[in-house]
Amino acid sequence: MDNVIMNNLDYPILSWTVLLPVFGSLLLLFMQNARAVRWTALIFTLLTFAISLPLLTQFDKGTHLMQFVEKHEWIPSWGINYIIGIDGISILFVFLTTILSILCVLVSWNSINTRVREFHIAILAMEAAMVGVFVSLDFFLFYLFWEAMLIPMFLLIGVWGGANKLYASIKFFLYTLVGSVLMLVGIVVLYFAGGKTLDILTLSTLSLPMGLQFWLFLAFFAAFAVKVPMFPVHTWLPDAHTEAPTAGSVILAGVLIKMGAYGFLRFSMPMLPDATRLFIPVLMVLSVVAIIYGALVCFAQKDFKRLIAYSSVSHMGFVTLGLFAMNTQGVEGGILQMINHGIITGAMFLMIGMIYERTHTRVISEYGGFAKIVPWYAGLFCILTFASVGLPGTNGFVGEFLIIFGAFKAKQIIGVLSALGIILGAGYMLRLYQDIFFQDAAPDFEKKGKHPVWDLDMREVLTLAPLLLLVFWIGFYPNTFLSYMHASVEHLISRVNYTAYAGQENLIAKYIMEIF
Amino acid sequence: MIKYTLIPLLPLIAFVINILFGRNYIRDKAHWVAIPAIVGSLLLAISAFFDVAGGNVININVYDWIVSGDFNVSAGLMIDQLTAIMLLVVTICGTLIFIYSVGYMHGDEGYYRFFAYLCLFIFSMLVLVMGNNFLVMYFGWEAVGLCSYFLIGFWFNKKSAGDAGKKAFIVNRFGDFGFGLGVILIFLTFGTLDFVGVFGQAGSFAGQTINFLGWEVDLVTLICLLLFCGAVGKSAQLPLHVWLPDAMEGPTPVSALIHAATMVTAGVFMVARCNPLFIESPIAMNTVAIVGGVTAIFAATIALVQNDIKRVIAYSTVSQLGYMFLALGVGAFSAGVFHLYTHAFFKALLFLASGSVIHALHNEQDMRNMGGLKKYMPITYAVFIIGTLSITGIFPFAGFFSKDEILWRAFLAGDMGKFLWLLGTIAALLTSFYSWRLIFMTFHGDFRGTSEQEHHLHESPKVITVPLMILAVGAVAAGWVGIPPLFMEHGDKIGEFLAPVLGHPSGHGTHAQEWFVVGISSLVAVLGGIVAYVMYVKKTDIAGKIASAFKPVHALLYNKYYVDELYDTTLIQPVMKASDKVILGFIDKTIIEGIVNGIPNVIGVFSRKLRTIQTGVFGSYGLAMTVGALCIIGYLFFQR
Amino acid sequence: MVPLSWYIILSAVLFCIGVFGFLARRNMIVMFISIELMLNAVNISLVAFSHYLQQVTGQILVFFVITVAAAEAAIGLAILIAYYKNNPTVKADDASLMKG
Amino acid sequence: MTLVQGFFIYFAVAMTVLALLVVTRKSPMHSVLWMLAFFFHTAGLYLFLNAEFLAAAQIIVYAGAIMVLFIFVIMLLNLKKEETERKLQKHWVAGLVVSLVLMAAMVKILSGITVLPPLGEYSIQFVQLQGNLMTIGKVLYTQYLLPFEIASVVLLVAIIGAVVLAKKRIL
Repeated sequence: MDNVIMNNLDYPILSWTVLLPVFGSLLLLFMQNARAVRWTALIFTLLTFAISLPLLTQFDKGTHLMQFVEKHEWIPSWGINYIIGIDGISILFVFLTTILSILCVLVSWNSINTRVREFHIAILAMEAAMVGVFVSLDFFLFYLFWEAMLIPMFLLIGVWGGANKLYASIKFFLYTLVGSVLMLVGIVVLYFAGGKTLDILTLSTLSLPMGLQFWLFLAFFAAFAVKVPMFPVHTWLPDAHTEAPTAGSVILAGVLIKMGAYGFLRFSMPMLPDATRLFIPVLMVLSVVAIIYGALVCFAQKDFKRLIAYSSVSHMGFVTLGLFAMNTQGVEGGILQMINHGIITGAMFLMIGMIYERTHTRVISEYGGFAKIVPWYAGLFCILTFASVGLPGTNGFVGEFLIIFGAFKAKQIIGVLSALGIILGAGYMLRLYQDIFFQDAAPDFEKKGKHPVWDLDMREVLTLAPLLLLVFWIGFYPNTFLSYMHASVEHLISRVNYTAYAGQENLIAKYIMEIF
Repeated sequence: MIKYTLIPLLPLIAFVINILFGRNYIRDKAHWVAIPAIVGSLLLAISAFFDVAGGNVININVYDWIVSGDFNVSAGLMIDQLTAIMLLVVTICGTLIFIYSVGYMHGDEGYYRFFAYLCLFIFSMLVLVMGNNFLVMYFGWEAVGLCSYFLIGFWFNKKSAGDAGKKAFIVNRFGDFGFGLGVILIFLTFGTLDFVGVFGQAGSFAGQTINFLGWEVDLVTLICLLLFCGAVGKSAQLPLHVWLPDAMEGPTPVSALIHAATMVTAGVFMVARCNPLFIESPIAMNTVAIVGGVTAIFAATIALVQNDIKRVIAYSTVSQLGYMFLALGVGAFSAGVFHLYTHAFFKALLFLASGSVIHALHNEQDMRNMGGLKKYMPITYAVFIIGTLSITGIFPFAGFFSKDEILWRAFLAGDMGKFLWLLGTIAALLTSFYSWRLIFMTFHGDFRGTSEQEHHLHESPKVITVPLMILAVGAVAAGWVGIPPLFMEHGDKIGEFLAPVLGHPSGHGTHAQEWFVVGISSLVAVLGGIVAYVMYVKKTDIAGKIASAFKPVHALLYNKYYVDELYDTTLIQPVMKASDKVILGFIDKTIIEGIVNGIPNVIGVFSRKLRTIQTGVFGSYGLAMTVGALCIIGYLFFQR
Repeated sequence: MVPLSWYIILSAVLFCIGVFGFLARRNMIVMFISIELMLNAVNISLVAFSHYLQQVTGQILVFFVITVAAAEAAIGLAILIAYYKNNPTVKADDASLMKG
Repeated sequence: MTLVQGFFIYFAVAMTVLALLVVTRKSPMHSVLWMLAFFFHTAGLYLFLNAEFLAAAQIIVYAGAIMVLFIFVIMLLNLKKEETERKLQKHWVAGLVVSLVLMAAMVKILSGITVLPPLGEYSIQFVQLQGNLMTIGKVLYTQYLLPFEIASVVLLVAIIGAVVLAKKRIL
C-alpha cells in the first residue's frame, strides 16, 4: 500500500465514524423511554461529529492520495478487503453527513411521536451507511453500504411519511434499486476485467478496452443518474421529498442525492476515463436540460415542499454540469455546490418541517403574510432563499459561479444556457417567498386564529444556526473548503484526460457505429 | 488599510446590530445605530478623498476570496479618483436621507428594519464602488439589488409592493446574466479580474475576434456589450427600464437614495470604470450612446402624461440616466460622472420634496388630487422649484453645467454626435415641460383633494426640511466644480480631478458653437416651462383637449408604450404556461411518469394473470413440484 | 438370491403410490400418511443398498430418516390440530389462505 | 424360483396392495390401520436384509409411536363429516398420471442399474461376527456423532414445537 497514507492517528478514526452510529442504534434497541431515546441519539450523532472533526484538522491538503487509510483482510479468497480512507473529494461529504445527522435528530424532537425508537435507529443506521459509502475504498464494501442506505430511507419515508407515503417509498425504492442492480452487474464485470480485484484504487488506474468502458459506463450511469437524479429519471425525487418526514427530506436532499454525483467522481471518471470523455457532451446537455426543466417545473408547483424538491433537480443539474465540464473550476464548483445544496436545501427542508408543525399545510396558497406572523422565521428563510438564488456573499454564488465559469470554459453555449437557469431560479424562489411571507396574513394563521402560529424557539434556531453559519462562511471565505479539493481534483482531471486512446476519437465513433 | 476597510464595514456592523436586536430591543431608536455609522463612513470617505486627491491610488487586497485552479480572485478594495467621488456621493446623500428618514418613517412598525436595510444598502453600494476587481464589484452589484428588493417591498403587506420588488430583482437578473458572462469572458481573456490587470492589457486585445456561440465577433466589443447588459438592467435603460417606475412602491427615502441618487447610477459608474475597455470598441461605445439617447427621450415622453408624482420623477430619473449613458457613449466619461454627481443632489432633492408632499397628504401620490400646496408648504415648494430649475438646466444651477457639458460633448462627436445632441436637446425640452407640469399641478391652482386632507395640510417637520435645504444648496452649487472653460478657465475642477481615471474627452469646437449649444439648451428649458405654465396654470382645459385630440398617442404614452404588457405576453405568460401545461403537465406527468408507472403496470397485468396459479392449495403445489422433479429426471435421462 | 433391482423397483412402486396418495387425496391426515409411505419406500431402498454394498451407512441414514419422520409427524399433526381449531376442516383444498 | 424369492414376492405384492389400500380408503382411520400392517411388512423385509435393529426400530417407532399419534389425532378431531364428502382432490387424475409417469420413469431407470461401486467392509459374516447392533452403534457414535446430536436437537425442537402449536391459544 504505497499509494495511500495510512491512518497515523492513534485510533482508527474512520472506522469509529462509521461504527459509532451503529453502536448507538444497537443501544437504542434496549431503550423504551422516548426522551431517553432522543437524547441518546443526539449524543451519538454529536459524538460522531466530534470524532470526525480531527479529519478536517489533520488532513494533508497537499496530496491527492487517500488518507487515514485502514486496511484489513476480509474475504481474501475473493480479493475482498476492508479498506477505508478519504481524500479531498470525500472529506467534505463525511463532514456534511455527520453535521446533518445531528440536525435531523434535533428537528425531529417534537415532530416524531410514533415509533420514536425505531425512527432514531433508522437515522443512526442511515448515518453509518452514508459515511460508509463515502469512505469505502473497496467495491464490495461500497456496494454493501450503498444498498444498506436504501433500507432506512425506505422506512423513513414509508413509516413516518405523509399521506401518499407508500407510493412514494416504493417508487423511491424501485427507482434506486433498478439503478443499483445494473451497477452490481458493472461491479462484477469490473472485478473480472480488473484482474479479480475490488480495490477501488487499483481499478482507478486500469486502462480498459473502449468497448468495455462504454458498457460499464452505462451500467454505472444508471445507478448514479437515478441517485443524482439527472433529467429523465428525476420523478422519484419530488414524491419522495414531499412524503418523507423532515429528517428524511434533509438526509435525502443533503446527502443521499450527493451519492450519485460522488459516484461519478469516484468511479465513472477515474475508472472509465475514455468513456467519460465520450459521454461528456451528452451529460452536459442533460445537465442543462435538468437545470432549466427543473426550474420551469417549479413555477407550476402548488406545494411548498414539492417546489423545493423540484428546485433540487435544477440545482443538481448545476452540480453535474460542473463535474462534467471537466476543468478545475467546474469540478471544484460542482463539489462545492453539492455541499452548498446540502446546506441550503437541507436547511430549507428543516424550515419547511418547522412551519408544517405549526400550520399543518404545505399548500402555498394557504400561506401569506408570514413575515408579520413569524418574523425570525421569515428572516432566516430569506437568507436561504437568496443563497439558493445564488446571491454573492452566500455559498450558492461561489458554487454556481465556478460551475458556470467552468461550463463556459468547456462549452460556451452550455455556460450561457445554464446562466439562464439562475434567472429562472430567482423567479420561482422570489415568487415562493412572496406568496408565503408577503401580503396580508391568511386569516387562519393570525395569532388569535384557530391555528396559533408561533415563531422559532431556541432549539429550532440552534438547529438552523450551523447551516446558516456555513452559508456565509462558504460565501465569504470558500477557500476553507476549496483548499481541501485542489490536489484531488487536479489528479482526477489529469486522470480523465489521460487516455489510452489519445487522438483516436474516430475509433471510438466507429465503435459506437458498430453497436448500433 | 483598516481605515479604508472600515468605510463599508461600519454600515455593515450597524446593519447586523439593527437586524438582530432591532425588533426586541432597539425598535424606534434604530437611527441611533445607523446614523453614527454612516456619518463615520462619510468622515472616512472625506479623509480617503483627500488621500487620493494628490493623485495616488489605494489598492488593497483584504484576503483571497475564491481560489480554484488558475482562477484566483481576492476580496480587495481600490480607491481612486472616480471611487472617491462616488464615495462622497453615496455617503453624503446617504447621511442626508438617513436623517430625513428619521422623520419620514417615524412611527412605522418596521422602523428598525428600514434602517437595517438602508445600512446594508450603503454597505453594498460602498463595496460596489470600492471593489478592486470585477467579482467584488459583482458582489456589490447583486447586493444592492437585494437591498433594493427589500426596500421596494418594505411594505410587504401591499401586493403591489411585493410584486414590484420581485420585478426589480428579476429584471436586474436579466442584466446581471450578461454582466456575469462578461466577467467570465474577461477572466478567460485576460487571466485576471483585477481592474488594474485587465485595463492594463485592454489595448493589446483590441481587434481580436472570438468564436462566440458560432459567430465570429470582436472580443472586446463582446465583453463590453455583455457588461453593458448589466448596466442596462441596473440603470433601468431600454429595454430593461420597466422595474424602476414600479420600484416607487417603496418608501420615498428609498426612492431618493437607491432609485435616484446611488444604485441606479451604478451602471454609469461601471461603464465609466471600464472606460479603457469601452474605448477599444467603437461599436460598444455607439451602442451605449444610442441606448442612452433613446432612453432619455423615451422615458421623457412617458413622463409627460403620468399622474403619479413619484412616477413622473422616476421616469425623469430613467431619462437622466439615459443622458449619462449618452455622455459615456460619446467618450465624455467625466461629463457622465459629473452629471451623475449633480443628478444625485437634485434628484434626491426632488424625491425627498415629493416625499414631503406625500407625507403631508397622507400617502396621496396622485397629482390630480393635489394642487395649491404652495401656501401650505412654502419650504417644500421652494426646494422643489430649486430642484426643477436644476434639472431643467437653468444657469447657474448644478444641472446646467453637467447637462450642458454632455450636450456639448455630444455635439462635438461627429455626425452621430449631432443626432445624439438633437435627441438630448429634445429630451431637455420634454424634461422641462414635465418638471414644470409637476410643479404647477402640485403647488399651483386650487387644492383638489378631500377636505379632510386639506384640514391636515401642514409643512413637514424640521428633520425633513433641513435635509431638503441642505440638498437644495447642493442642487444649486454642486455644479460649480465643473464650470466649462467657456465661462472660466480651469473651472472644470471635477474633469481634471477625474482625468487620471477617465481621461480627457477628445474633440474641440469653437466658442461660437459652444454658445450655440448653451443657448439652445437654455432656450428649450425656458420654453418647456412656459408651455407647461400655459397649459396647466393659464388655460387648464388645453391639456385635456390635446389629450383627446391625440388619443392614441396619449394612450400609448400613458400606458408606457405597453412594454410591461409586451413582456407579460411574450415572456412571463409563456413561461408560466409552459411550466404548468407543457413541462409539468405533459412531459413530467405524462411522458416520464407514464413510462415510469407504465412498466410496473405492465408487470402488474402479467402478475395478476400469473398469480391465479398461486391457488394456495398445497395439493396443487405438490403436483407442480412433482412435475418439476419429473422434468428434471426426464432431462437427465434423455440427456445421457 | 433376490436381485438388488427387485428391491429398488419395489421401493419405486411404493414411493409412487405414496406420491399418488399425497397428490390425489383431500384429507390432510391421509396426505401425511402418504408422506410416511414415501419415506418408508426410500428406507427400503436404503437398507437394500446397505445390504448389497456391504455398507452400514445406509442403515444409519434410515435411522436418521426415522428420527426426522417422527419429528415431522409430531410437528405436522400439531399444526393440523392448530389449524383445525381455527378452521374445523382437514380438507387440503380448503386451506387456501395463501392464495395469491 | 427359490424360497427366498418366493418370500420376497409375497412381501412385494402384499406391501403394494397394502399401500394401495392406505391411499384409497375413505376413512383415515382405515388408512392408518392398513398402514400399520404395511409397517410390519416393511420390518419383515428389513429382516431379510440383515437389518435387525432397524426392523425393531421400525416397529417401535413407526407402528408404536407415529401411528398411535395419528390415531390419537384422528380421534381427537372427530372427523365424521369429512368421510361423507368427496375423497379425492379435483386434480386427482393429474396426480394419478404424474405418479404413473414417475413410476414408469423410475422403474425404467432403476432396473437398468448394473454397475455397482466396490463392496464395503461390512460383509454379512463380519456383521454377524460383531452383531448388528454393535456395528451400527460403533459407526453411529464415532463417525456420525455430530449428525446424531443434531438429530437429538431436531427431536427436541419437535417436542417444543408440538407443545407450543397444540396449546389452546396459538402464540
